[in-house]
Amino acid sequence: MTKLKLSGVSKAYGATLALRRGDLELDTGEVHVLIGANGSGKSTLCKIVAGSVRPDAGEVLLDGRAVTVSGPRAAQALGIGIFYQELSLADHRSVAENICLPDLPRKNGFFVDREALAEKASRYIALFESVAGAELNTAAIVGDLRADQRQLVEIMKALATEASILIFDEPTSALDRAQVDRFFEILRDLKEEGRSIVFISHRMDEIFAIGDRVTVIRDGETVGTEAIADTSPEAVIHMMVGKQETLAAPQAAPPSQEASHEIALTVESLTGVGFRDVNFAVRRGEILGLGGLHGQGQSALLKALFGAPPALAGQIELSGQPLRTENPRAAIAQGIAYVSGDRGRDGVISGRPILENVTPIHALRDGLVLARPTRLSEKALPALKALNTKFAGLSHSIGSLSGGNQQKIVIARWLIDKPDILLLDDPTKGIDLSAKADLFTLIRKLAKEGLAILLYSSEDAELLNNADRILVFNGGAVSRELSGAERTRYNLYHAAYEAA
Amino acid sequence: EDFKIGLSNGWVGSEWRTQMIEEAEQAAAAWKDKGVNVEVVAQSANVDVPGQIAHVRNFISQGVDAIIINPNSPTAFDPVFAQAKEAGILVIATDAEVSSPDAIYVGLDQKGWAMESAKWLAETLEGKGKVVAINGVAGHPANEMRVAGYREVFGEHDGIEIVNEVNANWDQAQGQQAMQNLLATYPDIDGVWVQDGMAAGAWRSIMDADKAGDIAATGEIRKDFIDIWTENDLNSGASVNPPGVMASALNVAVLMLQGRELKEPATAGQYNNAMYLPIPFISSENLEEVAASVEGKPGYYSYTSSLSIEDAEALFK
Amino acid sequence: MNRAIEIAKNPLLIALVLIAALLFLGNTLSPGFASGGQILRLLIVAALLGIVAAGQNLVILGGREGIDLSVGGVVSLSAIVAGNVMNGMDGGIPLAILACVATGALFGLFNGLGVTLLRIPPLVMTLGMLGVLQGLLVVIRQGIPSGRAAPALSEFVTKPFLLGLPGIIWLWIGVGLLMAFILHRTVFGHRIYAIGSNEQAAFMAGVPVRRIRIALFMLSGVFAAIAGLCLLGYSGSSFANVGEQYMLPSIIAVVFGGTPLSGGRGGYTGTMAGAVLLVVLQSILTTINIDESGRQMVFGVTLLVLMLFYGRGRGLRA
Amino acid sequence: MTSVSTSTRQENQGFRTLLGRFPFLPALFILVVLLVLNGIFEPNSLSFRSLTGLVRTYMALMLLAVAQTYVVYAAEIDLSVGAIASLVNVTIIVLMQNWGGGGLSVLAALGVGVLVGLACGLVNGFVVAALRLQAIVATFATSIFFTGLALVILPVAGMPAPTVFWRTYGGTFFGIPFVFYAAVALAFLLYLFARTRLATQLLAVGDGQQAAFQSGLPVTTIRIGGYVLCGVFAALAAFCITGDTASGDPLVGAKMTLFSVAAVVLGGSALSGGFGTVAGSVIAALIIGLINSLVFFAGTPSHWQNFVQGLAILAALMVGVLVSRRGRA
Ligand SMILES: Nc1ncnc2c1ncn2[C@@H]1O[C@H](COP(=O)(O)OP(=O)(O)OP(=O)(O)O)[C@@H](O)[C@H]1O
Ligand SMILES: Nc1ncnc2c1ncn2[C@@H]1O[C@H](COP(=O)(O)OP(=O)(O)OP(=O)(O)O)[C@@H](O)[C@H]1O
Ligand SMILES: [Mg+2]
Ligand SMILES: [Mg+2]
Repeated sequence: MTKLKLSGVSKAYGATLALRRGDLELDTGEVHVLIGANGSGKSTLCKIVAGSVRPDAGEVLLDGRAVTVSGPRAAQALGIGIFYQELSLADHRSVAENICLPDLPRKNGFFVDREALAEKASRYIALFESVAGAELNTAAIVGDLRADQRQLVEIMKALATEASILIFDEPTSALDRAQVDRFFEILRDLKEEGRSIVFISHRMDEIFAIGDRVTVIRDGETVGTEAIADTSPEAVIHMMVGKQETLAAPQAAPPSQEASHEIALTVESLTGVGFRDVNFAVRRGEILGLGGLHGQGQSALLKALFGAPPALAGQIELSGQPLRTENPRAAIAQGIAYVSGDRGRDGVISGRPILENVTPIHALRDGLVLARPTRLSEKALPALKALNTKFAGLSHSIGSLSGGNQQKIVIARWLIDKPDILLLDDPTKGIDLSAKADLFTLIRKLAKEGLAILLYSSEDAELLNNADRILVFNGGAVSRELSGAERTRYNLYHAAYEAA
Repeated sequence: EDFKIGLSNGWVGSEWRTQMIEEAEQAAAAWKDKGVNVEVVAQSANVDVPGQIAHVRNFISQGVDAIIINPNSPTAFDPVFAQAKEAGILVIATDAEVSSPDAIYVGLDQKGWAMESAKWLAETLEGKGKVVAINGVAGHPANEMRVAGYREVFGEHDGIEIVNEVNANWDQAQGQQAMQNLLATYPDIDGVWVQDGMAAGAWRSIMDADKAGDIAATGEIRKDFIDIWTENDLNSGASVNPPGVMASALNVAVLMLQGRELKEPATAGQYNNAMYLPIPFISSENLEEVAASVEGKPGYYSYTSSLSIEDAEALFK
Repeated sequence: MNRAIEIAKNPLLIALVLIAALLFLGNTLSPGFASGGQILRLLIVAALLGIVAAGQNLVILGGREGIDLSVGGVVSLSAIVAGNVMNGMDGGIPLAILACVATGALFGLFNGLGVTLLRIPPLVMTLGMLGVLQGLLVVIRQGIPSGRAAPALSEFVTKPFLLGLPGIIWLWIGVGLLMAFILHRTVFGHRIYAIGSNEQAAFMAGVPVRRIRIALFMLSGVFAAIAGLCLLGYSGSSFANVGEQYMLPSIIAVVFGGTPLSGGRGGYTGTMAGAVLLVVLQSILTTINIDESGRQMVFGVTLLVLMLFYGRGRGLRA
Repeated sequence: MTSVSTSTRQENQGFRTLLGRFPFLPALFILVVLLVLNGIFEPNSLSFRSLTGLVRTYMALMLLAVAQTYVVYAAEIDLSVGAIASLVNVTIIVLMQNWGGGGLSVLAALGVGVLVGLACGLVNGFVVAALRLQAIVATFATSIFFTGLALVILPVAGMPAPTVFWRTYGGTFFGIPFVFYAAVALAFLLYLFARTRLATQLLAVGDGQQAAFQSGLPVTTIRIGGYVLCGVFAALAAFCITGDTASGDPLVGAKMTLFSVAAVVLGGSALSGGFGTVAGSVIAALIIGLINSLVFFAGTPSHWQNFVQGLAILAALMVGVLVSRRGRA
């Protein structure tokens, strides 16, 4: 039975047509997966359903009746709850207040019913008891929590609406495997209860693990809907990329040990906030993978090598010379590059032209004082071209691009003046499949040109397919090194999950 | 004899105020020759009305014998002055009148001060012409009394028309800008009634517009302006509001603390508690004399006068 | 059509249209208001405000709730310092300029250090600094000789200098060109925008965030100090609190120029128009013959109405 | 080595939890230090009578700081609180005068005063939240407007308040000064407000408007609610000003606006919103008062007083910000 039906929904942000023709049929009691490349309009579609974005055209039918969702409150009244991709949490409020924020329990009209608040919140926290960590309790301040815990709170907040339609826009991007598993169990229970669920993820395995049907969106248009049972990952990818058959298939086995013997970076007993006593050496031309469950110190290590913030103890040597990275500027000056997956926070200089987003590293390394647009363009264009970046003009705001292209801009800024070491901190987070393929092709090419590359990825497949060696992190320390034929999913999980 | 006198000043935004405190401190020192030890404690800072009420409370805590205050409000101090009186403290306001029956006012009659210069302007214009006024802060009691003063005088002259009145908040630069705008809009004005430091600004605009010869305007009492006045032979006249008023009030206070009685009790003014001091006037006639008396002083120094101890004694029985 | 709306939303254009409209209105209400000489004199006043607003503009562009409430205090202090250094003599002008710039830079440095090293919110830091400066004005006026402007300085500000325009207007044009150059043609300018729109990303791209923010506060101090020097020339002598009237108007001029207080967007050309707009508006109000209470009410409402044309925040529902 | 670092971390944790629960502790500490210093320089300043005077005089600033805190909760600011206080002050003075000055007329005038504050808050809320103008500039504009209105109602400072009104405010009942009853009532009121949904919602909006909106909160209404609350507390502040000054003055509150902002910061609230306490603001208002008197009692020469006071307030602001941040960071 169709619970919710969208037909011909469209939305333009100024000149950007985010959604051309969004169609979706959501049945009662199903998990409906929405998939599409970055910027294809998934979040926009969800936000329209949830009332936080005003559609330009189109029709929304709820239980067969046409409805107008005039805002988030109206959506809640209609029984629609949502998990926002970028979260909707109040950092200084407690977990309990956040979970119940949409509808604070009231007492005597004006007051918050504290008991009811705590009671309601604990019910939802209990759902994730085994995987959430002890810090996540009703009184904890959300801003003090880890990223995955915050994401869990947002999930609880969505669940607490008790809505009959639940939309999850990339709810698993920061969760570890155990958390995802628990979340999927809950989703199955909800399905049993007859709730209708929209689920978005870029991880193919998750989609096939939880979905009943899948709808593919391409360039703001719904391409089609298939039952999961009747389709395959390849078929879905084909629907996503459409006619462009150029998608490079992931490498089954990466080229092993093409690296030279010249050591680029040595790290000895490096200790910092979040990691301790890390030792390794990377050669030029090598891609060293950092694996394990997320949050085990991989990101912190990469950031420390980049000086943001610097490590507390231990030695780093760059080509045999001791390296001091007090701050990113010092690191950059010594030829270190760092690409963060959190581009909204660490990468994109929002609201500024593409040119200004590509050139800051060049300006720093060349010690430029004047910013001559023509000269800077000459430097920027080849780098952007190498990444197949799509953009209308260098003077356009970076905000006019899709997420994947924004990320390419951020990467391109490191390619103008070649660095010696490239630190990749989950660089494909939220990037679509074709962009990912482009990126890894490029990374391999850079390695061949003599760069030493450190790659952390939250997706195991990415590591296994692209890294020459993998350091598995567990509890802030390296628990195992996998190289050559050892690089199997089994070994990776084994090292990652064993008690630290 | 030992007396402790508290001086309270709630605004330090002009040099006139600092000069006022300094002169009062000097006046206190002068009592030494008479064998009277007058210790002054001063509170002088930018405060709001509650902040200045706190000044008075602080003086009460310290147990001073008298408080001399240049008040930020005419009426706001009634309750706290009542408390001061209860504590046996003599309260004298200066520069701005207060409504409290528990205090007396020793200073100028602000309305009379404005009338003096308005009269000068009206006479200079021979009783006819278009006049504009540039005033201080709207709603400020001293300003409103002055406005009432010049309006009364100009009202007595049928030939004088007030074409516009603007507020420049006692700020010299704002006075200059206001005058500039007024000159653009009313090119044919004959006179300007303007108070205090704003007069220097207004005159600057008048001179910039090359109208110094055609316009008569009131002036002010700082040395900088006296110099310009002299150099350019301006058609100006200024009632003097001397910073020495607080010193005068201090001398009166000491005599009252000594238990002496005023010949004529302070009963003047709208609140029936005022004792008005004479208002000196500067015009072309005595300009040279005034200029000589401020010779060698800094530019912001105001021409001043105050009751000497002897002058003050003359007021007492 | 869309393009027409884009153009019509340009803050500079809005300001220019509004200025023209106000001048027309002013001239209708009181003939002579929009005469050439009067416009020139309004521009002098606007230049004083505009130069203060240049620094304010930079600090605001730098983001992190950048704002400088201490500009008024720096203007006053600088006028006094300049007056005492030159003491009415042309020969003292170069030294006075140096002293002013140093004063402005010093207090800007204090603000900048407080904001970056101690991470005090700019509003709080500069508000506190304003209190300190007001106190300092009283202290340094004790027993210093004088505060007369040198004749050459006064002429520079008030008398025609080149092509019938006073020097201060040329100075202002120079400030405008300098600001445009800094903001758009230097790496420093790009970095200002970068820290204004995403400080963390700028930091990760090697931008010396603190140094730049400190530099912005110092520039704000320097611009305020230069304005103080010019104000001394304008009014002929220095006096306490001359600068007080610039604190909030300098912020309004920036906002009217299309730079939102959130930073990272906007520029100085609009601010220049914003300064003129504000000065013209105030002048019209002075010349209309109504009670001060009426003037204030009209002024308040007009500011609100004008703000509707600018930087209205975006709706929450996209 | 590891154990050392964890134990210091735990201490830090303890300090943070303490500060998280009682963000006004640093302010309270400064307050106590100032009281002691005042007492050392002028023992009389700690007498019951002096302390009563202190509270009586700074009650208005306390209330204005509270008013400001509620808008700061939502990451907003109100530069018109002083003007609202002036407007309410002249309104109630004129009404009390016109209605004869009896007990009933006083109460009626106070009722109107609250409504005036509420209306001003609505205007601010409307221009900031509904018209989406930038708060600093928009409330500066409304403050000019409110001042104009106050000048229309009472063109010049001076009309006296009915005796019954200010005698009550300055009076003593059952041996306890009226202001202490008022302070207790205020404390209770603030306690109640802290438990309202509006308080939580304001803080949530301060943490992030977009997120709050997407969570389904009526953001515009909440922001207007903050300004209305602010207006009402500004009206209460005006009552205290009127009680302490016994007269009307259309400019009386003007200088208090920036002090109210300073008090909010000093009290440990974040101007960026989402975090803060009204208790801190109340304490901070007293701190400002005590700094002023300490500068005097310590014997600072008159022309240095403003400077020293400015420095002391700047220093206190820095301490307030630094300590409260350590509690949160
Ligand atoms: N608030 C906005 N203003 C302007 N453009 C926007 C806005 N939000 C989204 N867009 C644009 O709309 C398009 C669709 O964005 P949307 O977030 O819906 O994509 P998505 O499918 O969710 O992508 P992702 O997988 O990266 O989350 C993109 O080109 C994006 O740049
Ligand atoms: N470890 C870090 N991770 C992320 N952001 C940081 C980090 N350290 C500092 N920042 C951000 O960058 C800003 C400036 O930091 P920092 O002082 O290191 O800049 P800088 O470029 O070194 O400045 P300067 O040139 O004066 O040394 C900080 O205010 C903070 O917001
Ligand atoms: Mg999305
Ligand atoms: Mg540094």
